[in-house]
Amino acid sequence: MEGKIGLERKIAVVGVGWSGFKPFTTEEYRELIFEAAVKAYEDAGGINPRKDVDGFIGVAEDLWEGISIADEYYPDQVGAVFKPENSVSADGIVGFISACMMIQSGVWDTAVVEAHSKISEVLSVNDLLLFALDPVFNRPLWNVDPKTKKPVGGHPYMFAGLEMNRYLAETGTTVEQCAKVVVKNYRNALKNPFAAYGSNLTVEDVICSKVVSHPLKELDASKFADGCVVVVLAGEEVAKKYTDTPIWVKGYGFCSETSWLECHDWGDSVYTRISGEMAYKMAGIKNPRKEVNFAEVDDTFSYKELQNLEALKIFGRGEAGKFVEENLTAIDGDFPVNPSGGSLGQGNLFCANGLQKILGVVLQLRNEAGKFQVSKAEVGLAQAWRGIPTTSGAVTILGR
Amino acid sequence: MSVKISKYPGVGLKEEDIKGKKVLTTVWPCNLKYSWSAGVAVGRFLTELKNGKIIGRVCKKCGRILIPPRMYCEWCWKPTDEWVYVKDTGTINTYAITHLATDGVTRLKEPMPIAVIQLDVPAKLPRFFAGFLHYLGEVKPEDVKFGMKVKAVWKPPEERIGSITDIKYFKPV
Amino acid sequence: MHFPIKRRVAVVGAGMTLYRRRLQETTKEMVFHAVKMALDSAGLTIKDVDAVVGGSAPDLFDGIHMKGENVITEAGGALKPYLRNFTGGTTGVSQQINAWSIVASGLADVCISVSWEKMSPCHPHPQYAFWTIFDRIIERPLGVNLVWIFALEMNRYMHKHNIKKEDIALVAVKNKANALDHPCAQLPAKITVEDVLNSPVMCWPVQRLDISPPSDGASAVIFASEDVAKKITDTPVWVIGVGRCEDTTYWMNRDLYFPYYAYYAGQQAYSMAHIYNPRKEIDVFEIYDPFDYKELHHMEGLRLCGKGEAPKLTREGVTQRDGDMPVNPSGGLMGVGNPIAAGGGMKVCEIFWQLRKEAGKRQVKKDVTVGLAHAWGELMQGSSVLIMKV
Amino acid sequence: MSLDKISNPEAIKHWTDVIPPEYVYTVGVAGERFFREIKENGRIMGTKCSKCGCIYLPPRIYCEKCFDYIDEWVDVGLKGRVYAYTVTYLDVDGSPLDKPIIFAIIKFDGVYGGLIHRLGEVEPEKVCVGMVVEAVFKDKAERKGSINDIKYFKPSD
Repeated sequence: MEGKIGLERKIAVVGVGWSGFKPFTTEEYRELIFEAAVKAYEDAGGINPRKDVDGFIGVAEDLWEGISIADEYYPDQVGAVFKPENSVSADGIVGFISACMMIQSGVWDTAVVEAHSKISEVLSVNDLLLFALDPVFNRPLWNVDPKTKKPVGGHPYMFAGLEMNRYLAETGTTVEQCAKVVVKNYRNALKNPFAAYGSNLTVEDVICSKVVSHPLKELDASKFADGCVVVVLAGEEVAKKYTDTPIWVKGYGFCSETSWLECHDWGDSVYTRISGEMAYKMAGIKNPRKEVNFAEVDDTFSYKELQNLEALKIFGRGEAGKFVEENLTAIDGDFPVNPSGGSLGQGNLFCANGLQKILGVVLQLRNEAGKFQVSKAEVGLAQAWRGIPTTSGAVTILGR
Repeated sequence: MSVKISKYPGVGLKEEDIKGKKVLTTVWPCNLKYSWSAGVAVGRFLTELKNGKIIGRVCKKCGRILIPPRMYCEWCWKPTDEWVYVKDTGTINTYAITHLATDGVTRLKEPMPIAVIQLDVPAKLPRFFAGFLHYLGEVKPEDVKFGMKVKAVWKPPEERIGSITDIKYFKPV
Repeated sequence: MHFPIKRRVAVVGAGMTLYRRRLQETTKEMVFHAVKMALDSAGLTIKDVDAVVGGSAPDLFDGIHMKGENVITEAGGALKPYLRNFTGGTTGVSQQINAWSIVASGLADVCISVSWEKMSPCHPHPQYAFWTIFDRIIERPLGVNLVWIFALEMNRYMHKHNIKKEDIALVAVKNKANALDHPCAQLPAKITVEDVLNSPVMCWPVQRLDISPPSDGASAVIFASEDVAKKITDTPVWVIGVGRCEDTTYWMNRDLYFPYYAYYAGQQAYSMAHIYNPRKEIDVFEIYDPFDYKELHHMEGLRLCGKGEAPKLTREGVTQRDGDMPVNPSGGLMGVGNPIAAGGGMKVCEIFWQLRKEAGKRQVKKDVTVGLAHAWGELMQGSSVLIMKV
Repeated sequence: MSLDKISNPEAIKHWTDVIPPEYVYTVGVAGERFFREIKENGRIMGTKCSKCGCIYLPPRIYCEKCFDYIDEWVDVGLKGRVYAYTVTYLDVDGSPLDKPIIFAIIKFDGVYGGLIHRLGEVEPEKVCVGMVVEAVFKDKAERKGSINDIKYFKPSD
């Protein structure tokens, strides 16, 4: 795509709002979204979505909601009735990018992106993960008990186990290094007032936790949370109207690797590498380690953080584990990673993971992160993955 | 179709080909379980249905009463302000007579009238009203008319569980 | 909507599979067929493609969770930016807005937009999946069926304007006859108004021949930037207007007789395309017709005629292929089949072929330069509109 | 935000329901031939692109690299190598399995893709990346034309 990427029109994040980030919330999910939207619009200088917003992007995946056509239930609570609106079934960052592209194509000036999770309502998350597999070549490896209609034959986290196994084998990373990621992110979460799972663990706690699918332990996997994030974006000319601290979108990229798990590169995060390259190119970044100050990357499984950091060329292949062990990625380290606590510390928000990462980056860049504020925050990176068993990811780079 | 394209791909099958196992298939009985939060608005709505009452939310700005209730007014985009009980009577805004069951193939033995009930609540904005979908009862399908006055027939209190089906149906008055 | 649109975007290729009640092909294979044909027709290879947009309606048809991820490679999206648009029935056209914006923003020069639906895996009937589009607590316990809400809407529409079923049936007769010339059509037929009125009642006033069938199928179009489009074809079809709008979720709180969502979506697209009188300035229409009355309903919403006047135009033959305002010359969903997202996709393909004068026996009589594709969906609440010009 | 919130635990209401449709999937044009070969001949077949020579497993009707149709079928043999493996101790619902299941991705020489399957006749500790394994089929009479017609892969030389 030589020479095709260009952010001719600068875009700023002018408002962020969130709600939930709890293992369980009593509100209906639309009430949760309304709450986050109120905060985001207030944050954007008290805009009125009925007047000031040109378009809305929703992010949802049907069966995480238990609704077919989740988009039906989208317009009311964000103020999108009779307004241009579109929905993507992708990660939150892809929704964010869709909104950027609508602004850059010239039809919208101000856009709102919303993503949420109400995973506590899904009583059969694991059945659903199996339901995402190819029905011909992969899914029949599991049997469904005709009486209980429950699938049996191994936890679907075995796909994370396979990926972790290959990643460790290819790079020589150790399970202790993966455990260190868990320890770090849970500790960071202790400093984050809206993180659901702050905790003081040790590497031994992680390594000695129950084996789900060797080499993956129970504590290597992030726990779930309900929550919603709403982001308000605006083109350069209007952004200043809404806020004194616009956070600029410097670059973005998204990529999908393959629809065949058999062909997936299990040791590497190829989709992250390509989305990262796209975003760096757009942002004019040659040396990410030096030019980006901190990152919120996908850590729904501990090894993913390391794998993604390497794919993003922040660390060399096989080096991320070592640097995590040396505390380089701690909040006060040279390159803080997931200072907010990440998905491990804040809870896995599924479709909303990407926007949660963006929220974390925006707070840092505005110096509003309080106890988990990193010392140098000029340029930050957010990256997310759609979770097992997918091979899709997205990256965005934000700066002051 | 373009005149430039002569052949369109695809192998059409008949149901017998699949049932008669002429082609290979895999099966998956999905049985996904959910427990959805009713939340603040609908939670209260269900509780009141159990009490034999219909409750709505008022938006003081546009003056509408929202039923089913919600905690936000989508039109003014602000939180709704208070709870209000309304009568269980209304008129038929539109109706239909269904011959099909939920699964889309089973035919009902007796055709059943259904309707959007416009509850007796003052309408403040044109084209918006308070009401919901429900069954009609104690009326022959051919006798149902637009604008017909109807009233809710409730299940006996001990059978109510806090569900939309605590109302058995609406009947003409 | 204040910023001038800088990059012009054209549609340069289209392709589709057969639309059938059951296809042997898996979702993946179907998608490949459509994308391959579209690329070939544009004279492009996969190496020219920068980004891919997929579009498909509920996961419960294909029976695959996150089904957008299931066709990445086949859609041509391997190792490329790929996203799935999903807005229910309007997906087939709303995904084109996504694809258009990918090119218009400058992120890509060539973007594939593929829509698909494989409804046949869902048992006992694809209709069953539609139960899950309803409100989880207030509607589903009533055992709602999709046909119910259409019957309610149709009845309200008929009541408000005093329209007879005979007039509405004319749409089914026209579209199924138009489909006789479509090589992919699932249910082309020569039928009469009496056939429609005598067909089994599903949910009065909706009868079997008022409804489009569930289908398997895929369709694809290719979007290209001005530079690329001018290089590869003499007749690029320019995208000049897009619009999308949604009404409130609470369909049971609205008067259903007039589709305001279609009105506003149309207005957005018209204003972008600088169209003031759509009836005069647009030559050919593909309007979403999953039920016959919906074509009439949407013609009114899109301002092609006054409220309640669409049946008259149909009776006078204005909407026939040789009429003054041809609507659904392809045969529409009533005739060609309704694989939800791919149904909308087919409409975009048809407008593309009509504007390129490649529609063969289906080519409308009048000279055409501007065409409109429309899709509608969700809880009778959303519309997307795409206007193209040759 | 509305100030009305749920403050009484007894007012928390949930609506529990299931999504019930059942699914019957055709195995597709390529799948039909692939599974019939397994069922009738006990062979694992891939498809080959005559242009670039790439062999696909599971087989497809197209080459993803040349983006064109392909229809040359080749026998990829029954032996492959373990590319990645995992030992799963829990079942889908999180309960412990009676016997751990070893899943592996098996790659075949010169083939793009592979198969995801179980390993058998081996202790979990003995499995390693790169190990040669061989497909073990069910008896012909029991085969139904599914990926499960292969019981598992076992270590081989």
